[in-house]
Amino acid sequence: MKRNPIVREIGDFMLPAILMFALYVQFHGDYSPGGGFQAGVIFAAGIIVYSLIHGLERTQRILPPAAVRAGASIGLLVYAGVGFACLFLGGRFLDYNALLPHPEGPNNPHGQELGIFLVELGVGITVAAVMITIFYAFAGRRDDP
Amino acid sequence: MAATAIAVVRLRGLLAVIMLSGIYSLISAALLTTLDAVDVAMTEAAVGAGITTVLLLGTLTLTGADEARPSRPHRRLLPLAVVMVTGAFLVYGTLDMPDFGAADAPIHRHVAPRYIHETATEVGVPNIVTAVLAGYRGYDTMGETTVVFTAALGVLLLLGVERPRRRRKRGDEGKDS
Amino acid sequence: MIVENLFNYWIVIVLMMTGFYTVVSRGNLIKKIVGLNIFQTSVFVLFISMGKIIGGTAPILVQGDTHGDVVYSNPLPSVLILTAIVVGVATTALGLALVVRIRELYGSVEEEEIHGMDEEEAL
Amino acid sequence: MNLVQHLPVLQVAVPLVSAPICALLRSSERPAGMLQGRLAWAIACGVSWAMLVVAWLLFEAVRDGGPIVYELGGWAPPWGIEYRVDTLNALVLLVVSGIGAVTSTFARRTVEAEIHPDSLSLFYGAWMLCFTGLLGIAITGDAFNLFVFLEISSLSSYVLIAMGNDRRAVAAAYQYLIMGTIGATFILIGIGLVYMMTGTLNMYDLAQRLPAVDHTRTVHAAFAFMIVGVSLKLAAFPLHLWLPNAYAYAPTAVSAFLAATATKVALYAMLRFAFSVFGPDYALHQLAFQHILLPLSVAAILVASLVAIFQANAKRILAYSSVAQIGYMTLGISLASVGGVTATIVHLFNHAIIKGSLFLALGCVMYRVGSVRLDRMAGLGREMPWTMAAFVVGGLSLVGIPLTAGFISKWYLVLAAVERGWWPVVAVIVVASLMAAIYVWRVIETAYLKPRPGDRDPVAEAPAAMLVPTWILLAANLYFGIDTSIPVGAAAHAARQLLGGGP
Repeated sequence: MKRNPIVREIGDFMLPAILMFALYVQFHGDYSPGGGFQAGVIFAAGIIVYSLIHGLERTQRILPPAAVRAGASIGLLVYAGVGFACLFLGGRFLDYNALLPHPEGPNNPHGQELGIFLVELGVGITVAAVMITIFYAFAGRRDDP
Repeated sequence: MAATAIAVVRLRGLLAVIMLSGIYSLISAALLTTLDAVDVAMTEAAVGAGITTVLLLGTLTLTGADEARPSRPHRRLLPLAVVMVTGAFLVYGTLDMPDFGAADAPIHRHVAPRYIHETATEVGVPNIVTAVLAGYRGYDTMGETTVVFTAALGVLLLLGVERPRRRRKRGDEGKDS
Repeated sequence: MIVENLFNYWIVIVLMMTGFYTVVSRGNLIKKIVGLNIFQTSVFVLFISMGKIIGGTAPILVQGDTHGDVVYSNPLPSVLILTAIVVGVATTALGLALVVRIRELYGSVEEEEIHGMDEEEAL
Repeated sequence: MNLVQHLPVLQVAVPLVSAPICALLRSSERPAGMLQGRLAWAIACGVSWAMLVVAWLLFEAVRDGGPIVYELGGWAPPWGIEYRVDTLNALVLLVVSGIGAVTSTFARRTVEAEIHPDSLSLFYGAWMLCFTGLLGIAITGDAFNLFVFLEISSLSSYVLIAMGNDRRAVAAAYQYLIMGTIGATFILIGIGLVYMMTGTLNMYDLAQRLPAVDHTRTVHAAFAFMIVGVSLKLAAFPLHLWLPNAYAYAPTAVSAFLAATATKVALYAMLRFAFSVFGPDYALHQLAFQHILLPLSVAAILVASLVAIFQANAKRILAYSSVAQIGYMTLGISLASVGGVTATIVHLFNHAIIKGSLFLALGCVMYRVGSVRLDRMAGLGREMPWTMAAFVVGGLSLVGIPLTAGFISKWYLVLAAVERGWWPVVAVIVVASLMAAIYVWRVIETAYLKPRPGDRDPVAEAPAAMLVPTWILLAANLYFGIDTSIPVGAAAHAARQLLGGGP
């Protein structure tokens, strides 16, 4: 596929769109279908398309495997970190209400919104990183002699 | 949909099988949309037809493209019997199920109403699926993220990202991580 | 009467069993994984079918609906299945990685050949 | 903030967080993989011991103050997920974290010998995930949450098994993956069906709501799917086919850890579903237990013991013996009496420490000799006196000689069978103990009475870093053979809770 100029042009044209869509799904998941997981998968799909067009080598120069791998850990740590943060702020584990002080009584959706935003971010990072890592692992084997 | 599934069993060309399984996922996704589960449909399309297909194809290029003809036909009977019994039991189970799409089924009476009615005030997120996923049942989602993480760890342990050839080239990239 | 109401479930069960049959009867390791996928996808459809309310809409709050006129389908099965799909793809990835390793170590992805080799080794 | 009130979540969340931290340590840029491996091991080991302390605190709190409930995210069940610790799962948590702590201490040397240095930190990451998953299954009060953590522990155990040096390890891991996933999907179907009939996923809430619908065919189907699914994970006969190869070819430390914990946690899940969720009076119990589970348990005990006698590989002997021991545990369940369930739980506890110590002893052999085939082990009694003495003591406990933990389990099982008047079952237990004596004797005979094979160089005793953990578990074997108050007291209490209605 690498040598076909048409595929290449279309691919390059599509890539920003795919990545933008992933970000939209990530941050708009509160209002429309989607969320961290879907965004992560779409983002990874974008990278995979790029890698099919431009080759694994070039993709890995832009997104080094070690960094992607670290991303998988970091996303999970963000999620669990939110949980522990709630714990230290006096709530139960993952009790987002503890994240923000609540002047309007116990039910304060803003803490919830913040909590959901953060954990979805964690999910998105982990999923994107994991999918890319797995793809690298499989694609990396192929080039082996 | 059924035709796709049965074709998957019959065909021996693995490439075709993989394509069909992707199609199967897409049809499922369409079906899920009509069942009002848009989030799930979106995920199924991205995962079933997208990621899974890519992985299957990747595996295929690493292994081989055709399924061998089974040499021992008697191996078919036991599986068939197991599957028949399981299926029969499931059908038996459906006999006392609430009707499809009925609004008064138990699952719509208990637990779920609070999600539907209180999400706006308790969580403040319009997409109830997101609210339940990351809010009410957020702990499950953490488990789910952990499962994904486990898969990455497993694939890395089994296949390893770095190949010796590549490792030498990457001397300066270590700073990124 | 019963047939009409439960027909949806039965179709799903047939699909589920097709996948299950592929897993247990086929000797090709990749095909087993495909079968597992079909099996699981059908289970997902079964779950979602129970959350559906006829005449309902997707569980995203409609703006301006303050009286509760809108009927929403049940969000909980969707949530569970989202998690299950993720678990499924994780399993698939891991299974395929194992298949690749098996191919490298045995030179085959056919269950029978692998068993044969193991038995030879044990002798 | 009072940490004590958060103990239930710390029990799971701390090991969970330690996994990505271990994984982050891997830096392949520098060749010093060993150092990161040591660090990852230190984290894994430290966290495991800390979790043992947490489990002990929970156990004491439950013993003194009754069940502990923890609402995750602050949402009240059944809307949110809750952790619910009662006597039964406090005991299981204690077993899992105790074995986890001892085996992870033991693991360092064998893992460094068997795993590629670059992969060490990832390996410990997977190890901690498996630990997390098992603890998560044991502690949760939510059926779907149980499924999620089941998958965490399963996926990580497939990986851990595939890390074995033999290529059969990979094939065994694949087979385990297929059977395990079918099992998990069955459990998922079962959960879906009960959810459909009750509208709830919380176990306690399910127990309240199921009696109203427990005559329906849908609930019967759900029960069957859950039990079959759990049996697949449990390796209950005849669904045990994945187990022998998986345990035999996995890395040494992994065999010990999984053999002592994974099936025990699956057994816990079976007890929980069968008695807490469906309730002791559920109509299908009679049929399922007396007519299906009982004959299968007896078959498991006899067939697996017989197969064990003819194995040429010591790890495979122990693996088949595990299938037989699982038979003892399901036998206790099939008695469906307080005595029977007490025996099951006592054996769950004792078998974990017995099998743990035996697999650790073989781990020492593996480390020095590089094989656990019987013909390679000849003459080891003189070369590795402490290791083989450990195997002898563990073996006596497995057979069920008085003053060992194994005797206590068998004693309670026999008592329960006599109580029901099932004399043939008593005979089966006695015969199977004799068979266990035979397969244990085969190993001992080879090690002590046969000369060292000419093509094997003499080996030294295993290092103290490995012997000490092995003997800790053996000391536990002997201690719990004499002072039985902890396992038996807790088991009897848990059994009464399970069968007396309500979780």
